[in-house]
Amino acid sequence: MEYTPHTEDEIRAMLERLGMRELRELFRDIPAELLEPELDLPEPMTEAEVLEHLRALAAKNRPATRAFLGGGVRAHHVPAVVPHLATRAEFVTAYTPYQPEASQGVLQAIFEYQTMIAELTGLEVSNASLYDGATALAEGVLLALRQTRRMRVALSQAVHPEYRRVLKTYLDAIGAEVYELPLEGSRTALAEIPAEVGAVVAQTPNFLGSIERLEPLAEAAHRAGALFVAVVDPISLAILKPPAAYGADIAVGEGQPLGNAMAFGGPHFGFIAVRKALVRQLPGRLVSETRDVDGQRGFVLALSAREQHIRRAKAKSNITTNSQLTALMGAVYLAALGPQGLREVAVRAVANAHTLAERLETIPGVERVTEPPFFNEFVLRLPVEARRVRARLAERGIHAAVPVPEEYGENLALFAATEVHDAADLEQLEAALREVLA
Amino acid sequence: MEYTPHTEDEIRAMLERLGMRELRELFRDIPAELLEPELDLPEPMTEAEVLEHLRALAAKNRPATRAFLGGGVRAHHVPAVVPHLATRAEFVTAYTPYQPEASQGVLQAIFEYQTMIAELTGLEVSNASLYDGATALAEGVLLALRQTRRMRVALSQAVHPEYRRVLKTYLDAIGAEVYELPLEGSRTALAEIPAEVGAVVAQTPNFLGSIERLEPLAEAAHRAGALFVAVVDPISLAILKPPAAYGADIAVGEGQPLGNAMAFGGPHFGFIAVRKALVRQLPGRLVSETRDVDGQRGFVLALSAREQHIRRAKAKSNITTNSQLTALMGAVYLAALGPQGLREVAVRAVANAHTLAERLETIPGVERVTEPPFFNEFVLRLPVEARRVRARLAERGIHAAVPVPEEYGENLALFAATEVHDAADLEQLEAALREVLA
Amino acid sequence: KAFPLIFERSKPGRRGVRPVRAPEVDLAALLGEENLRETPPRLPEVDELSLVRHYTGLSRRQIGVDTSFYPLGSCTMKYNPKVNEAAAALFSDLHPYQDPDSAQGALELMYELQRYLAEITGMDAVTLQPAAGAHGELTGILIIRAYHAARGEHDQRRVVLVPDSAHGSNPATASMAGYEVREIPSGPDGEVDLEALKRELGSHVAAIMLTNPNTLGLFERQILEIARAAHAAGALLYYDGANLNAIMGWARPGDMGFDVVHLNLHKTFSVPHGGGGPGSGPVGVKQHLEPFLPVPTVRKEGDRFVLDYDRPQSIGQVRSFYGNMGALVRAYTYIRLLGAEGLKRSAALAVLNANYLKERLKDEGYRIPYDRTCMHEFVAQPPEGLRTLDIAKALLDEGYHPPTVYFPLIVKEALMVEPTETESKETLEAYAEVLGRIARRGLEDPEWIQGAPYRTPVRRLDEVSANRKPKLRWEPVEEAVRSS
Amino acid sequence: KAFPLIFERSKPGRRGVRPVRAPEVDLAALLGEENLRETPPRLPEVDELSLVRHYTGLSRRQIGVDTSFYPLGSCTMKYNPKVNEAAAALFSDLHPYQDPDSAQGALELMYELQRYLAEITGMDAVTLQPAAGAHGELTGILIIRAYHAARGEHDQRRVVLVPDSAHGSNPATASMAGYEVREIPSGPDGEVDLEALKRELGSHVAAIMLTNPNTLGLFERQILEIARAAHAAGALLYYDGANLNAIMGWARPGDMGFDVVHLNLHKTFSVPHGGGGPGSGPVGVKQHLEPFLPVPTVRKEGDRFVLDYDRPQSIGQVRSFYGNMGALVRAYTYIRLLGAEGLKRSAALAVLNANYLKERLKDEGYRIPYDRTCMHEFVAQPPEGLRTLDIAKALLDEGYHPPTVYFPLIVKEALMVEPTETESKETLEAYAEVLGRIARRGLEDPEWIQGAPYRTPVRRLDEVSANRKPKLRWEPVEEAVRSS
Repeated sequence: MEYTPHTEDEIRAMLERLGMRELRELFRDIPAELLEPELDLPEPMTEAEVLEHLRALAAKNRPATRAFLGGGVRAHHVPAVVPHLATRAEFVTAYTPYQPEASQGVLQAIFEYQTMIAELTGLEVSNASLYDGATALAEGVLLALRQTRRMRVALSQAVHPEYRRVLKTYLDAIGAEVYELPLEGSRTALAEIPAEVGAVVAQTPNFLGSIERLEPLAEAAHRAGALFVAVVDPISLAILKPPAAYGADIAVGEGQPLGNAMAFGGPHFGFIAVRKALVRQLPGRLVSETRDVDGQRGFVLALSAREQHIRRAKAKSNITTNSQLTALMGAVYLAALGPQGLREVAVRAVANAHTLAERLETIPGVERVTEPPFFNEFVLRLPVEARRVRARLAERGIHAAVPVPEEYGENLALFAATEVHDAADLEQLEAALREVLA
Repeated sequence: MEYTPHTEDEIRAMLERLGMRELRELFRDIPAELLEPELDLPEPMTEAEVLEHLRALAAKNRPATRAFLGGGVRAHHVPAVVPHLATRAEFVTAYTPYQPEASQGVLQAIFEYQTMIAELTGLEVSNASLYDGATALAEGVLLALRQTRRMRVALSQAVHPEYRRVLKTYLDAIGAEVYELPLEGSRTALAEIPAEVGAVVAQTPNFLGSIERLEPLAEAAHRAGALFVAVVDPISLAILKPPAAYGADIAVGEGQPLGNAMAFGGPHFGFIAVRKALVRQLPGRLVSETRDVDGQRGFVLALSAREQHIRRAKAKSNITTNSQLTALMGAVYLAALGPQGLREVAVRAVANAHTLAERLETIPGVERVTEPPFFNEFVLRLPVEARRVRARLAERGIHAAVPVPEEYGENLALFAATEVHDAADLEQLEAALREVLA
Repeated sequence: KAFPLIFERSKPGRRGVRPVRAPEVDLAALLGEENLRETPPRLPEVDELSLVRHYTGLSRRQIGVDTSFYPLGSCTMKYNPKVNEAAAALFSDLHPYQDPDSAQGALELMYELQRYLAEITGMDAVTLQPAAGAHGELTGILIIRAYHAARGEHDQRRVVLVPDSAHGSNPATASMAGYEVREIPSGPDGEVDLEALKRELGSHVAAIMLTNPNTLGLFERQILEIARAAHAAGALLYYDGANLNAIMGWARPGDMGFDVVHLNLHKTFSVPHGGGGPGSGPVGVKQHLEPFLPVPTVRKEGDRFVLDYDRPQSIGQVRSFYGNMGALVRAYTYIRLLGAEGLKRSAALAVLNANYLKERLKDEGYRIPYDRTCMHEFVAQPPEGLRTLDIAKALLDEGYHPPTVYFPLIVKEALMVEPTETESKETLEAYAEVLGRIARRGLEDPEWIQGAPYRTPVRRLDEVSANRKPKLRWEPVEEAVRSS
Repeated sequence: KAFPLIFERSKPGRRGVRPVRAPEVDLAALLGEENLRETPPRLPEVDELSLVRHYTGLSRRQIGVDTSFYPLGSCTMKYNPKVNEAAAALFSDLHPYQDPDSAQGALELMYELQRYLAEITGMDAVTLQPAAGAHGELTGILIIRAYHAARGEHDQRRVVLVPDSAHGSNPATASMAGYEVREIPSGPDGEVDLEALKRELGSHVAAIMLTNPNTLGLFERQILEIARAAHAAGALLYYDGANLNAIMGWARPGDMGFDVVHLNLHKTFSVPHGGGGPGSGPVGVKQHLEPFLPVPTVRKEGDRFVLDYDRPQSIGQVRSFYGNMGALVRAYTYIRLLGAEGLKRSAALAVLNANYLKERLKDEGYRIPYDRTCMHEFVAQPPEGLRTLDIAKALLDEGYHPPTVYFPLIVKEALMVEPTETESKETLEAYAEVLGRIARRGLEDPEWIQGAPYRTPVRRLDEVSANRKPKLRWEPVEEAVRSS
């Protein structure tokens, strides 16, 4: 296949206008020794062939539509109307709305998204989205360090291990230091925060599933002059306290549960919301309401002086691309469900997770590690390695038991339930796990 | 689920305005003994539940994506761009373009479709589409009878049996008669046409796959004062003579091969094209170019005096709905491929079908009934009942061997090849058929 | 800037989708030189991006339910759930001639849908084959004809009675089936004149075709009496299901005494209208008509579902294969989503919306010729001095689709308004206000309203010359010159 | 008529999608009363149809490649095949933590894509993890940093050299990684000033970041010399792949001497831009840098594909999981569709289009500050007396997207034009003509051009007050009043 409109006649005519006879002349500025390498790539295919080939590849996967897997990405039902609207060609094939008069669709959608994230978190300002939950955390912490002009971070061990790893990569880059706040059971132990710390980070529900009580930690952070960064699950915010209510200055999280496919881990979107005072430190794009010359309401990119295309070496972040389309999915999802629908999704997940935990705890050798209250995920100690249990369950067509890193203990596995599960699913997992562990 | 926006407050307010207290009062004109029957329907489901249920149903089917089945519907590759464009919400959720100023999208698309069908058939005028190939034939023949004011039809036995059955249903309704032109081998025997015949009908490639030579039959029809109606396959018209070239006054056919899913037999679309002199007899919608008050080009429904909403009991046909969306798929398909792409699809089908016939003929007990030249379908005589062969092949994941009605002989099966097949497919079918017949 | 035709974007030799590698083949040898066409069809030659811009651009010159309120009377332009599209895709890769044992899921769905539709309409058996409402009408009338023929009464029963308010397809269908059509006048209450009907009834009448509620949006209150009279005369009663959305779950045609009913799945059961189709027009019948249904129907044998062709009294086949499966899946999905309660609530809110909008239009000075509690739709007239066509065109400038205009024929300057249940109170208010504003301005400034629309992609189009000298296809420039 | 916000369509108690039946649960008992929120978030409460009209309406207030020519320089707004979307859907139901043996197809695709991208860029190993181009830059710079650290030279190499024509993300990235950034001026030919570069080089330099062709669309002809000089000084050479579309198949960064390269799959490899993302920014490195790649990469063990976390020298992880799989599938599909020849032809036609349009713009009176054979893009300036911003706004009225404006910073009133290979000659001609017409009219009638656009959904917007007093969210009326 090829996607170029040129006929041979046109190519000839265009080259002629340039005083050239063949296409290779266009590359005359390239040193001859570099030109036209042999590329070892497979032969071109037609559309039908490539689809057939991809279907064969896809057939080697077992879809995880009803998975009990968690850890930032979960199997949720995406209402049909969400991709239907978000994948309208105009949304998909536009770029960053540099020309606002022709981009009101994307701009208004972002403005509305910002509002929804602000509503969920209780914080005043959301940006237009970031890459994912982990990088949103890294950007949130960098923001806090810029604001406090400090270079030390206190990080709860109950924050998602991948998020911590990404944060460390980002902090290494600028030479900032992290120290970990250890666990007490399955929750972050309260600790005094030393004065040189610029950011204190915790997650709720945390990686082990427990709902943290974060007011005391936030207060400790503030006493030390640090900012408090909360990592949150957006679905949980339908019923759990918004981060602003327990003193978070910055809230970040992973947007996948809001209307996005699991997609083997991406693309999703990360969200970040901050107190108003921090807005000029906020990385990524921001959309503001404004007026046109006739006084009509319209929307534009705002405060772009923060961005790299103007400040270059002094930019707040190097971010240019955000996750507009996946964030749009999130916004459409939130608008489709409304507060009541989102609440129902959350409540059903809570109910399913608690029923599931009760059922699985009855299996000999299985013990719940996550202390209540927990939300929709929990960790069990299994009598054998989680990796093997996951594999055996997968052979039975059931996806469950994410291996939990050794730092938290041996043979631990994370389970999640969502609104997609029904009683039969829970029963099936229980039976399969009994079989696997028998 | 429900798709109504009304809040309880609104319902109350609206009822109040009507002087009512509850919704049932709205139905007070309905005799009480009719009101509110118990309906024995399943309980409502959520969207996720209904999709899960439908997926379970769908899992009981074996998709026929690479089927060797023919008879008016075939497995073709539908380029991704075709449904992408044709299913734009504005096309899908509009109705018949009664208000042309707000419906230029649909109207222009029909105008272009009409042109493409005219180009394929070589005839001057196409309508906006009909239900399917079989009803297009029925409407074509009724048109011929109206035009000639005759009540007798000569119908080749090599026309698709389902088309003949549908035609008979329509002709019975008005008391017109059909007689069949018998076969000579796998082709229609040339016969003189009696003077009372208004329409002569043949198909090429015919139901048995053979390409008919229709000039002599068309001439015979015209000598008798009858109109000649050709049933044609749209893909074949990329390389075969257009119906106008052998004297057809009316050409009809099934549009599915042009960019539409097989969909278990529908919805597809039927096309019909006629000589210009017949335009005022043509059933269904027609779109004409015109100008607006500023002189700009635009498109409108034209000649609707032919239609039932004005002529009522004197209408040419009772057709109101056409097959706009599926015909649009056809138009986008034709525009996507262009003359060269359509030719390549046809050529590859021809090559595949001939290779396949050669391969299958070598199986002991198998004999080709279709005489050359044939196009992309052919009939084989099998040593056993076709129905059983089809079932056994299906068990092996291969769809082939459509049972051919007994009127053509015993144990006959129709095979089709298209551009989707490659050498491995042909080989696989051969091997499977050998196994089944062994 | 004129929007180009796809042919005007074409350039010789340009390629779009290259679907396959075509092998080298000696076509003349395989197919016969004399069978080959001499010149290729002049289809457009465009690249994929031009194709995309063309049809995306066309779609942006089009409105639909998803962009605009579209209260086209008798067409039930309700919102159709998007999940329907995902549902239909699950059944799109099946061939009608594949081994039925390899399509049991599809057949089971059809079987269940037959049952649901029978239940909703109060009939005993259903065929899913007809491709659209009018096609269902034809099927139904042919069944009636076959019934009378089987009783030896066909030659005597040559007349079909149709009210003067009927959909145009009713008389057209009857005439297509060879019947003489006689019109029954409507009474002053907008309903069929029962006495006039009785006068026309007799042993020459094959059937009465009725829509209930009728096209004025009024329920025929004497329906039981009509049914008794028809049956007493040996005639059958045909139900045009175009307006079923008004009463589903509240009353059933079968209980009213109808013998045959067709449904428009694309109206009542949430199959998108597609710019004018495809639709789907299943037909339900009472037990005495079941033998005449078209072949095949879907039957259950033990736990297998089979296509039943063995129906000796069948009227035959009305189209190829089994029906518009894509539409059937959508209707099935819709019924499973809503259940009996949901269907009933939908009908009630459709009726509520119609009645409320009727009141609001009265506020705005519109006239209501038959002003009583309506069902899912009502017929209005603009204030004296204004033409319906002008109102419709002015509405387009406000981004709304007009109601059905100039129908039913028995009301002058008719505006037939069907808001459907999926529209909100705010939308109804806004529509009424706009209609009021247009009427007031139109009365003050006739030139303005006669010039509308002003803001649509094209302005008012010349339909007269399009009918006088239709131009029904694009022609290459050289030919256009030659033929002009 | 103002287009409403989704919040302005909201009504208390209205429901849209009802996704599930929620069971009765004592939340306070399960979750702790103190953990529950007191008031629900004020999300919109809209029905599904209002939702559909809202977002469909918004999309109609937006242009994209599928509606309009969109020659945004450095962004490669080419047509992205629709088959990509069907391809991506095949891999959408996989969870990143599912058993890797149950995701072998996905891992195989990733493994092969790593290989293809290495081949196309001339590098030895590739990570697919970075989520976007700038993210790839960060990853690449951290790899460079780790390399120097491993050699004990990190403390000494604190400087990154960047040309003054570079993309803003280059210096921003270097500074994010803790480096001091020094700018290298461009010479009069628009290329890096080699002598100036050599003067800056030394044992304090960690890396040089280059785009080649550079943002003026010019190939850096001295690239081999630059590479030699860099390596001689112990610095590494970083390739910003934003402009790879110019040369793919014709020349490889690896062969030029680059040590690290990032790719923008959403530019070169046909991942749609999505209104500003998500993208995907794989990074390729030469062998000596492979140990530092982020974890995990995909490795083949026998005939199994595994996620390799066992890389002790890795920089760690730059995001969660493995990369933007949806984008990876699209890029893989595109490469398989085109093959090596197709990629090469695409690049050649992209360059042809750019050069041709450059000539046409000269005809129309536009100035070309560096006028020689360009690659996939070029930089122009409007005729003296006109402002680039005004040209851009006037283009919007003609249904076109403007080029990138005011970039690169080294050209005043820059218009950076990248037509891409998927645009036709007619489109280029039409664009040039419109630009010419706008310039002529603008010179005659400054007021007209300063007032443009006139026909867009909104007219020129007040960005100044949006920056001075940004309003970044909707507020309910009562609060808006309170907070104002």
